[in-house]
Amino acid sequence: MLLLQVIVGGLLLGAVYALFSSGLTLIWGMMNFINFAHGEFVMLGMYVALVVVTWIGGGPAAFGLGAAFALFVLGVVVYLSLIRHVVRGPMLAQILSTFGLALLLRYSAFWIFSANFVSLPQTSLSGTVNLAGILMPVAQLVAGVVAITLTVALHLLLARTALGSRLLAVAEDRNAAMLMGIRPDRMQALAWGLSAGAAGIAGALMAIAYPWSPSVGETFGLTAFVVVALGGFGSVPGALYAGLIIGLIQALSAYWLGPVYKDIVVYALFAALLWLRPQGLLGRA
Amino acid sequence: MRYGAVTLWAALLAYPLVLYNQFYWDIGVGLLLAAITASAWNIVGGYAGQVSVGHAMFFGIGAYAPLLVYHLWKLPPVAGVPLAIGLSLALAVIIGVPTLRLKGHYFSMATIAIAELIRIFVGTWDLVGAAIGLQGPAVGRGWWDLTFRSEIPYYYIFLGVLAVLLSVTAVVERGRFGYYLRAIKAGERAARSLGVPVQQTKLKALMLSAAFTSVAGSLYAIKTGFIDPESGFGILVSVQMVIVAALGGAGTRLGPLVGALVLVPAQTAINTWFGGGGTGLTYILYGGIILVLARFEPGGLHELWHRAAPLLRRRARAA
Amino acid sequence: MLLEASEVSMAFGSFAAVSGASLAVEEGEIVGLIGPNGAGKSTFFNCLAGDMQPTSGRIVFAGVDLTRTSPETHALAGIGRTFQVPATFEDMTLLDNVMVGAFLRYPQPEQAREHARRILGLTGLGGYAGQRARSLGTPGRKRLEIARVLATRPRLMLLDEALAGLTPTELQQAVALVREIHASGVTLVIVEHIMEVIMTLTKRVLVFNQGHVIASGAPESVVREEAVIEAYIGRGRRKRRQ
Amino acid sequence: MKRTSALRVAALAACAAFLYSIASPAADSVKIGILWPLTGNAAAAGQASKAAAELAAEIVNHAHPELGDLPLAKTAGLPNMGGATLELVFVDHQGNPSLAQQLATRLITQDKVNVLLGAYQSSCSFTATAVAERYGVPFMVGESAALNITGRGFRWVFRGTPIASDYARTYMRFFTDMRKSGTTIGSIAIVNENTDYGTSVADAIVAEAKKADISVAIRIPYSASSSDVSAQVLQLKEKKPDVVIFISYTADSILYMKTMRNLDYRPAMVIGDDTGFSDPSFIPAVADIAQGAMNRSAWAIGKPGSTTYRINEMYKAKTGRDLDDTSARNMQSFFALADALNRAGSTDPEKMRAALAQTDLKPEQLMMGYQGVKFDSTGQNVLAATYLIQLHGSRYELVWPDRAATAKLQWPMKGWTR
Repeated sequence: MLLLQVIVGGLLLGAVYALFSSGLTLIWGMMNFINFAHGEFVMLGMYVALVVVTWIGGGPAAFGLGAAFALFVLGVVVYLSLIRHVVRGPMLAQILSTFGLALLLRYSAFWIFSANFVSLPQTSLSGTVNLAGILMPVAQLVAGVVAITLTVALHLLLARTALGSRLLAVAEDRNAAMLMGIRPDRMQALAWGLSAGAAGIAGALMAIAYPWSPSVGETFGLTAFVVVALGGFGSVPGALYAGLIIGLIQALSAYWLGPVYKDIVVYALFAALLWLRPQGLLGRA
Repeated sequence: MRYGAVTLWAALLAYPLVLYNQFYWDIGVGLLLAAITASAWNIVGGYAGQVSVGHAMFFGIGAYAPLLVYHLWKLPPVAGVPLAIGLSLALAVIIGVPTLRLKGHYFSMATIAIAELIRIFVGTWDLVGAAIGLQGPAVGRGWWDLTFRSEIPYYYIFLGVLAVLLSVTAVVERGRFGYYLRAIKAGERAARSLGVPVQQTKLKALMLSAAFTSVAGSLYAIKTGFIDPESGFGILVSVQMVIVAALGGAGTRLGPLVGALVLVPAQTAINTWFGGGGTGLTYILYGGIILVLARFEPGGLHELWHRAAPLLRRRARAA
Repeated sequence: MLLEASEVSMAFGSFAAVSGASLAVEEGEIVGLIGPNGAGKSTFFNCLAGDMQPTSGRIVFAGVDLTRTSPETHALAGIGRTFQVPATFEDMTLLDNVMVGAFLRYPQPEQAREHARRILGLTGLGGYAGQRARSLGTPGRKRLEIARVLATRPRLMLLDEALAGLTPTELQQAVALVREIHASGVTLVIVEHIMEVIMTLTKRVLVFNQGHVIASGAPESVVREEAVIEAYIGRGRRKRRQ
Repeated sequence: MKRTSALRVAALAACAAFLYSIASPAADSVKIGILWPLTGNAAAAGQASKAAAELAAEIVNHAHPELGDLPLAKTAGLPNMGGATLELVFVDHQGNPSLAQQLATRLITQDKVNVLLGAYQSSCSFTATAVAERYGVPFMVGESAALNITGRGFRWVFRGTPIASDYARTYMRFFTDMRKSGTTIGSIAIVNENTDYGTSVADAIVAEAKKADISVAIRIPYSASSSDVSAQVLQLKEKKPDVVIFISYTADSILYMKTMRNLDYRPAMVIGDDTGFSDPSFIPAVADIAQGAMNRSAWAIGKPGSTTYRINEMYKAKTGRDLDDTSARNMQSFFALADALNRAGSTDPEKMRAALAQTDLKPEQLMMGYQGVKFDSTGQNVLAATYLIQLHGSRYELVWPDRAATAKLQWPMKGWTR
């Protein structure tokens, strides 16, 4: 019985991991570029939610969209001002660029919001639901469900829509796409916007259930890497399955081995993955 | 270049006597340690272009071994240095063989994951003091404990190690090994077609880099007399190495030293002016520097100097 | 017999890029590999260079079996190769580029540098030794690549479209250089599209189409063969969809 | 090329010299160097303690007769040293041990401080106290819990605050009192964050529990930055201990209370080992669902008109928040240090050390719940003790020991209203 509770909790959290990891895998698949500041985007999503709730007093829908929009804009700005120039540079510049961005965002958050842990004041989503003996906090339930739907929506956007095909065209072959009248810079800026937006919403959803501080970005960043590596670089469905699996593994290893080991298990899985199947579950080699 | 290098070394030798004050000695020691660590990273990160962001794993081993031999068998910490080098070389081979197959981002990420894995594991391992960490002898039982009251002995020990490391880098740079490293960085496929044994060369570079990074860790532990998972294996330790080397000019002999000469005093100045005020400015500064560096001049100050030098000479000649 | 490649096949999953291609090269020959794009020339070429490990077949060079060995082993054995798109070391000087090749035979830096200078002189790049490879145009980069491979003192050189995209005058100089290299005793296998070059340089030609060797022999006779014309011009058959 | 490299070296030397022009030492008075984490993860605690130290210095430097016989409150400055005032020099070690060592050196050699106070994180206290020991400068450890900070045979290091074994003994005394009054305490569980603070306190509790033959059902270390704690709560639900002791920081403490309510788990009693449970944001976040949760604190605001109440008012005026236990313990160590400086009558290190060693403050001279301040040969305050307080409504009430209790202990805890 308790085991079922652990599994459900793990899957719900895994769904949120899937959402923000799908943003990372989109960029990765498209530009073979890793955004080391992706975890910080999630953290900023949480603070945007806090600002929306405290200043404008909006409900979950308001701060969810607020976080998504704010991070979308940030994603586009980051692409245009930094990534566009760095992506053609040497490997060291590519890695340093988003590392510098991560440090800058994290410690600016320290400066603006101070280092204390904060949590969203009681929203309409507090309280728990008892589904056949399994106690599910409403906040985590909503977060998980919304996360899954958004991830699927992102996948459908890429796979089914014209815009999606243009994004994938640029991913496949930037020059070829240009020949067909697609403007790669605009597509990649859009991709960065979507990626950061997904991270923003995921942050807002997590903020409902969990307290946070500026330093949580680092753990989310590493978790996103693991999910994307397992799910396959560039595969959004892969990120969804992998997110759920990682959430589950974390919950189970915390329950059986003890909470200290849940990170060790995840990072060990990640290291093994990179050696055995660098392209991950569903990704392209 | 000869004339410039000689004056630089003379300045470093005279530094503690010129700025005769404990505080500046400590900055000097911190500066040399940052230079050693960054130069060690530079061998594999700069020359071979394998950007490891997990070198703290070697630094940590280097730092833990001396304090462990003291903690367990009451040996002088310096006795742990050979053990640290051996362990670091072993780790370099164990993780090097699989990860060096990976390219670019994959390699960086694998190194981050492994360093985090070790940090968390060490944090739960009681033999090495788990989360509390290990302490060295606060008051030395003899000169061999290397616990000096003043910083000057540390300064010259560190300077000696830096000199050895930079001369090894010079030998590497001029020899076949150095050319092969730069070829790998410029294009692995082309290098292999010319007979460069890429995997073995990268592994040799990683082992050499791991050994010296481990020595840097040992120097830190012997001077500070304390180590815990965060200050030994933390990600900021790895990040600092990369920044210092990249700022000065990754893949150049004196790049890391120049990077340390600029970054460490700047960091201390910030800590002093704003430290008391309680703002995390130091890391905002770090983030800003890397961003600008990556965006405008990945080659670092070394590249900037190469570009500026001709202009200066022309302006000097014109004046 | 310097090089003997027998029944070499290379399949990417279900797609057979090269199937059952064989080539025997005597010391001192110049052999041409021709055929339309996507016919498997480059794949076969990469198998010879060790850049790709063939799924089946054998490659023996000077009596040594090199099948499925690394490019480094091939280079050490004496097979040098250039790339279709020049892969020069951009940030390194021309001299350093060639020295990387020289180091294969001359472990000591002084000897390697001296050998590299000689090769640069030979290939007409002596004057630019101190420049970074980045500053060269395509013809210069192709010439540098040839110099770099020459520095490894190969017995067999594989040239992958080393003469493509050159102006007429540059083409003449490049052909002269290839003749010189051949004269110095290096066996050559070249992949080319320019028929004029094939005609003037090679004694023997292999024609590839859809992964198979469909003809071989002297250039003049091969060009007239029915199958070869069909391969190039095609008889209305659409190119199989990728 | 020769001339430009000389140019390069000159340019570098110039820029380095500019950066080195750091502030010169200030006028002489008794200077106390204080090392705390003013940025980084523990910045909140550092800032709170900084405000507390500044307040304590104000109290000593100016006459405050209304503060009863708190040492040096009535007088202005240090009477035995001609009314010399205390001057504080704060440095921010950001939780970095090697930075703490460097800054401690700077305080001693550059700022010429007479005594040192600090370091909050045990790792920083280790390195900073080693420097003090080498230079022979008295160092008062205000907060760090790790046992062997004072166990290394140092002469110059003193610690006013209780350490892990004191807390553990307090809990065990409480449990034996409860058993005497008929409450059944079969087994306890310990949930501790896995850095030096959590580990050292948890180790001490396990050791003391063995002595007081109280069985430990389960011990669960976890990482404070983990976003989800349901696994830990479910393990507790399975083991069913009577009492759960949480040794956690702020966010995880709040998360535990919420998760316990979500998973409908309520043990007979929950005890928080200060830190997280004492953080000002704890009560507003969980007051409605953690009624009756206990906490340890040597600091109690006390009844209006009492010395502690007035101090809290002054602190609230300065920071807008109540004084928390961590900053209060730092403040008490500050007062003990100031008292010793005054008794030493001079800034000669050996005299200050001797005065510190002879410190013997009585409970009524203190603002804390210690039985006094008296240092043993290792420099540890042997009379340090702590009260146990319980959350009634939206305030902590002092419930144990009975002699100082201001409210009746509710056992078992109510938790959340059904």
